[in-house]
Amino acid sequence: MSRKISYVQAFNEAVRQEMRADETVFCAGEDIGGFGGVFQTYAGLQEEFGEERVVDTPISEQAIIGLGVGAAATGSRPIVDIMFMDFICVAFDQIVNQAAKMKYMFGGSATVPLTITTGGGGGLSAAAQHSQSLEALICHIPGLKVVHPSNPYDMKGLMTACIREDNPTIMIKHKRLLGMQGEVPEEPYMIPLGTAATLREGADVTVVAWGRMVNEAFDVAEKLAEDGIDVEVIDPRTLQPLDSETIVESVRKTNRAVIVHEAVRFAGLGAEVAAQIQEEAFDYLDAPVARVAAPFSPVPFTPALEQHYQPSAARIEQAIRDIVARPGA
Amino acid sequence: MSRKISYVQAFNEAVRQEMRADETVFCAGEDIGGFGGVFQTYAGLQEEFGEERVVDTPISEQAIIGLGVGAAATGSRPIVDIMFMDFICVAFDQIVNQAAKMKYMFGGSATVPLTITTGGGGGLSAAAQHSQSLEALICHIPGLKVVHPSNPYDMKGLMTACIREDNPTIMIKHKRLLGMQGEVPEEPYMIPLGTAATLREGADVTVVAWGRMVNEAFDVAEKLAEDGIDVEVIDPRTLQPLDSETIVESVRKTNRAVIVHEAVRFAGLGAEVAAQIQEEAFDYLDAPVARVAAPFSPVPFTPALEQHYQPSAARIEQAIRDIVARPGA
Amino acid sequence: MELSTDVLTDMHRRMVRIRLFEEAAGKLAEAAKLPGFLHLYVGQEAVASGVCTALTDQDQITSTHRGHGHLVAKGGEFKPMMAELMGKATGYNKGKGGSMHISNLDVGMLGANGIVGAGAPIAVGAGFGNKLKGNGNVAAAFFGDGSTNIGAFHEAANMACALKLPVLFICENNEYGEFTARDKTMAITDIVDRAAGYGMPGVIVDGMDVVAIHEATIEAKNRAVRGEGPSLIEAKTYRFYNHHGVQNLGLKYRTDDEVAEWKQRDPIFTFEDRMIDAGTATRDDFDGVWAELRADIDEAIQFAEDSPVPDVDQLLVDVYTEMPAGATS
Amino acid sequence: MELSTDVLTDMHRRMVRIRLFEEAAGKLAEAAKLPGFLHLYVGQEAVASGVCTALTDQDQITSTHRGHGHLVAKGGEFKPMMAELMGKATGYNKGKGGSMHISNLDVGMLGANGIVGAGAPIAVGAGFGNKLKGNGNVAAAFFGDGSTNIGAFHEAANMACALKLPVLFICENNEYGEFTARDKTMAITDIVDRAAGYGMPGVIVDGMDVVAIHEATIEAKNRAVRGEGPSLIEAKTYRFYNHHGVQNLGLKYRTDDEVAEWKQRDPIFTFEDRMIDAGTATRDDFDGVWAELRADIDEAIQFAEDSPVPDVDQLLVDVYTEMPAGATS
Ligand SMILES: Cc1ncc(C[n+]2csc(CCOP(=O)(O)OP(=O)(O)O)c2C)c(N)n1
Ligand SMILES: Cc1ncc(C[n+]2csc(CCOP(=O)(O)OP(=O)(O)O)c2C)c(N)n1
Ligand SMILES: [Mg+2]
Ligand SMILES: [Mg+2]
Repeated sequence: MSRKISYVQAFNEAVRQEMRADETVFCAGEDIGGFGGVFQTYAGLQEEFGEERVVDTPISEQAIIGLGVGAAATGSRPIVDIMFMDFICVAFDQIVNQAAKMKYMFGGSATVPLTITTGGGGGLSAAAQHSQSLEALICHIPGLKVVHPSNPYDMKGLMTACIREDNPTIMIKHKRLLGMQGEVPEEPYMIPLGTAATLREGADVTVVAWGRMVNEAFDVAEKLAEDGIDVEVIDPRTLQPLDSETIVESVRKTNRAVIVHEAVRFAGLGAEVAAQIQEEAFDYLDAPVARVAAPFSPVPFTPALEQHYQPSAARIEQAIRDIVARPGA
Repeated sequence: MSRKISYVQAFNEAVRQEMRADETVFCAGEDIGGFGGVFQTYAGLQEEFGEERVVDTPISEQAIIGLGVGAAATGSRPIVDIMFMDFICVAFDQIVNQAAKMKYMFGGSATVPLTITTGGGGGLSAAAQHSQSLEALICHIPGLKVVHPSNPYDMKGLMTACIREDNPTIMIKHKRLLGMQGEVPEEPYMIPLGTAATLREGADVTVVAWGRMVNEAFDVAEKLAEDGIDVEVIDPRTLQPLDSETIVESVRKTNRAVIVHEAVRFAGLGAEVAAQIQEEAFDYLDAPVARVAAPFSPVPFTPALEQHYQPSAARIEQAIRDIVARPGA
Repeated sequence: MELSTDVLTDMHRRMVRIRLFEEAAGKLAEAAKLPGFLHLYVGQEAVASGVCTALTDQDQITSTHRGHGHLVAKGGEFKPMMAELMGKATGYNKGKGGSMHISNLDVGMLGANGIVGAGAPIAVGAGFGNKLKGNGNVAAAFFGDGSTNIGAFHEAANMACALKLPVLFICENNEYGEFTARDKTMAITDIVDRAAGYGMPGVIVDGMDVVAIHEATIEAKNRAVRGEGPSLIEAKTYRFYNHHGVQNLGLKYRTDDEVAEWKQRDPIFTFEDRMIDAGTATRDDFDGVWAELRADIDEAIQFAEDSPVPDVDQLLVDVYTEMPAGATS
Repeated sequence: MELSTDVLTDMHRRMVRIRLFEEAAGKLAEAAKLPGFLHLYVGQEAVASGVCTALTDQDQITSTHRGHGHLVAKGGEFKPMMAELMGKATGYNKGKGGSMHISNLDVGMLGANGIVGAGAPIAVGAGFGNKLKGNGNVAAAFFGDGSTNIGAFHEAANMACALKLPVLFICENNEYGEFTARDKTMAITDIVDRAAGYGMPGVIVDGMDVVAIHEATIEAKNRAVRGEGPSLIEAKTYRFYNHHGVQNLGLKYRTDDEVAEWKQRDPIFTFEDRMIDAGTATRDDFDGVWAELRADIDEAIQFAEDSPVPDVDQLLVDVYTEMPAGATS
């Protein structure tokens, strides 16, 4: 396989192939039809599948999710788009209290094969309401599955898995990875939800990162290798359910861990990963599990501040060096 | 002081006294006026302060929070009620993207002295949409402060502090503590936000619990004392900002910690507490930080299941025993 | 429209089934045999019955916190309903949903809902699915007067109209939301005034007249099936018992006179009188129906009481189609 | 109504100020000198200017993503606005808000808003505060046609009517939401059809006619001040540039003819022609205004370019009135 396509194209191809294969799949969201979506993730789909299956909706996030829930529970397989991840807050009840809980509340009799897609992450000077990484919120809600691909290959495989999944899933596209190129097979394939990828094996410290931070962490790891620091890099890919086993196994080997995410540190998903690591690998740990994340503030608009807000390669590197340098237990 | 009143009365008294003292304070919410609120937390206030200051609103949670945000930013000091904590999801954008961020986004020029009150917690067979403990979600959002009193005394002091606070606060009343009696001074007083209470000193293990779980944990601690296990019990009272110092200091002394909360364990606030403890007290820890919390499911309706869903005294006791019994490092 | 005796008998039977179920549930609640909240439908029987006699099993409905009546009218059976209210394993929702989430997808009942207004977007989704599949089915959303003040209702109504979906909006205007009168929460008298804002026809019907409701539903359904989009039906009705539970608790939010006046217009008794006057049925016929159904209810109560509660091993079943390994923590 | 020359001159000046600010911002964006998103108000100047000339500094407005025009019209100054767009420390929001959150409470402008519809509930809050204080001020919410499809708008409109608040709802119907035409997202042509559903008067005005807008606003304001509640004004208008940025990017969502037709009705040029025809002003007068304000704009750009970006130590300032110790992690 040598074909390279972008993260957006990988998303688009997954949707297109599943729509071709399964006529119960449809898409709905703001500006996704005629315009192809503000990030062009849905480009060209209305041309192929028509207005009935690729639907421009009103600006009504609650009804967009409701559209998905009701259609999913009655035999369709909807993909609904919430333009920016920040806007899940507008539809939060439908996501948290309806989509996530319907199966359980109904004693199993409902099945909700719904995929919600949304654009997350910062770094575009899009300010406090268009830059958030809110994965911790949705990962706390039983009933949802959450994926966040860091590259085009994972994007296609995870998106395909989401569409075929019989439970509600949330696909977080990272806004700054949209143009990222990578090798992607033409035929459909799935990456099973809940399986992490170990991108780099290493002996000295385990770095767990997701979304755009995977790529930052990977580059830092390559650089540190030159200094003889051997970093294992794990991308969970699916944030809920989390592949804790792969993470814990790795830390049992390396005895040290650093977690990197773009979201605010306090009560971010990194806290859960750290808590689990110290629970499951306590006797193996030579240093506390460190977290590199955003500080406790809304996302600032000005690049002058946002660049300090987002975890940088420098901060990741420093955190890894600190943890590795710490005297072992 | 020997007057005993209930948790609800303590809440009510705080609101009443602040409304008497400050005419910019008003209350708004569903059924809080003529009816006094479904939990009677606002009972009698409309009689005293009139319909202008104790307002029955439409069933419009977004507009209820917006009412508070707009009024707060223009010089009033609103208290707005969201009947059940589960319903914050309906108004999540106004809480997360508006109230919490306004000051920061505006470069400091806005001040938002808004108090949001809501009823949290389970144990009433109120099922999946009326029983949640969602504190982790709001504690992840910079700009908000979050309190969750475990007894009438704290209720009055924290509620008074919330009303006088110049930043948006969320007061979580626990539905199963409403009738709890306790000694409460008649005069107004504040418990500074961000200060934990050490309810019981102990040498062997630190238990951090909040809401109703404080009382469960306390009883377990008393019981364990008979078996020679000396438990320190900390109630953070304010969940955001968290009094990490008190918690970490305690664990540096006891070398062991158990966190107890009613919310779902995965990505619950307990994860943050555990992550911080292992970061700040790593060299002191003789055992992993343990968490006792709800499992990964929506809250079931039937008491037959909900009783197993909620952390019980038995589970708390077992967790403490396990941690204490674990061989030290 | 000339209705056949079969249809009239069917309507009557559904109304009596609701009445008996609700009266029985009320008694059980007063005897503390039902956990959780209970919102009785007594007084509003004509609405659900008039609507549902115009629907098929394949048509869907969404419901509210006051949902038993809708489920009974849609074909729900007493035994699994009563068992559900008692939190038994034999309930429609296996005891996990209870009164506020009771559902049965086999008869197209997509659940009572604990969140005011949240059912409407889900009905839109079901309607969308119907349109996509071209199956000729319609989805009806039941909701109260108070719930038309919430955003989800608005988004659902607009989206259904914009996309011309086969959806019926059935407003049960009983003049109160909980303990607050309609005129405190909206500046209009008739909910139907909202229809024009979405571009759909709206009609007011006597909510105590099952025939009028049935006829309005048939018309709306025909319109929807013809592809002309949704309609709003406002049924002016009244609940005879309190917002939740049975007693008015001496609450002053409505006068005894008002309640008495509406009870004069009891939807079942007035219907029976009309049928007898018209010579369509005799008092004996009706007595037979009541007696037969009373026996059914007694049997259902017995069944529910004899049924087991769910085993604790059911706690984490049906959160997902299959519980992922990583998610059980 | 006979408007004084002062008011007419004022209106003109505000429109020209908006136009020049927006044209300058557009050019800077094309030169990649403005970070983030930019939504230009060009074409709609008459609306903000007609409304704001009817308001005082003490009256409040809430705005949208397309907010510069509202702030300029409300009295915002070029320098701190331009500096804000550039993310400078001298901006109204100290660089933390940017285009989508630009605000100035001193002139009663409660912020542009990145969340569609979210400003309306905040205006309701400001209106509530005004009523409580009895200060005779009104709060005006600006919003687009598309945003009337979102729940927050609905809740705000209903609540303002139910509570008879001094609020004005100003809909700028420019026929598109992003790249999707109004008729795809609603089944009505005139937004004003929604007013009756809330029980408020609604009026359509020519959104290219500043005088008509002004007069409608005066009437609505008088009504609000008399305590008779809110009004809805629908201004039929058009944006001359793209949804965001400047170019139409060859997008086909609206025809060149349509754009050209609306440009014929340029709100500033048609106003100037009318004034000249009426002998109220001369071409020279107007040329003078343009020249003067052009100089102001150039100065503002210079000021903004020369201004420093915020120091990194500002990152965590203004999250709260005072940063709590525990919250900085
Ligand atoms: C979002 C939300 N807000 C508030 C409530 C609490 N609540 C339950 S029923 C109800 C009143 C509903 O009134 P209406 O829609 O008229 O229905 P009715 O009870 O009269 O049948 C309220 C406020 C809720 N369940 N959900
Ligand atoms: C809740 C939410 N959904 C979607 C968006 C993305 N968005 C920004 S502007 C816009 C269109 C708004 O249309 P309209 O209200 O007509 O205002 P206009 O842009 O025409 O001035 C959309 C969909 C958003 N910012 N917030
Ligand atoms: Mg009602
Ligand atoms: Mg528009």
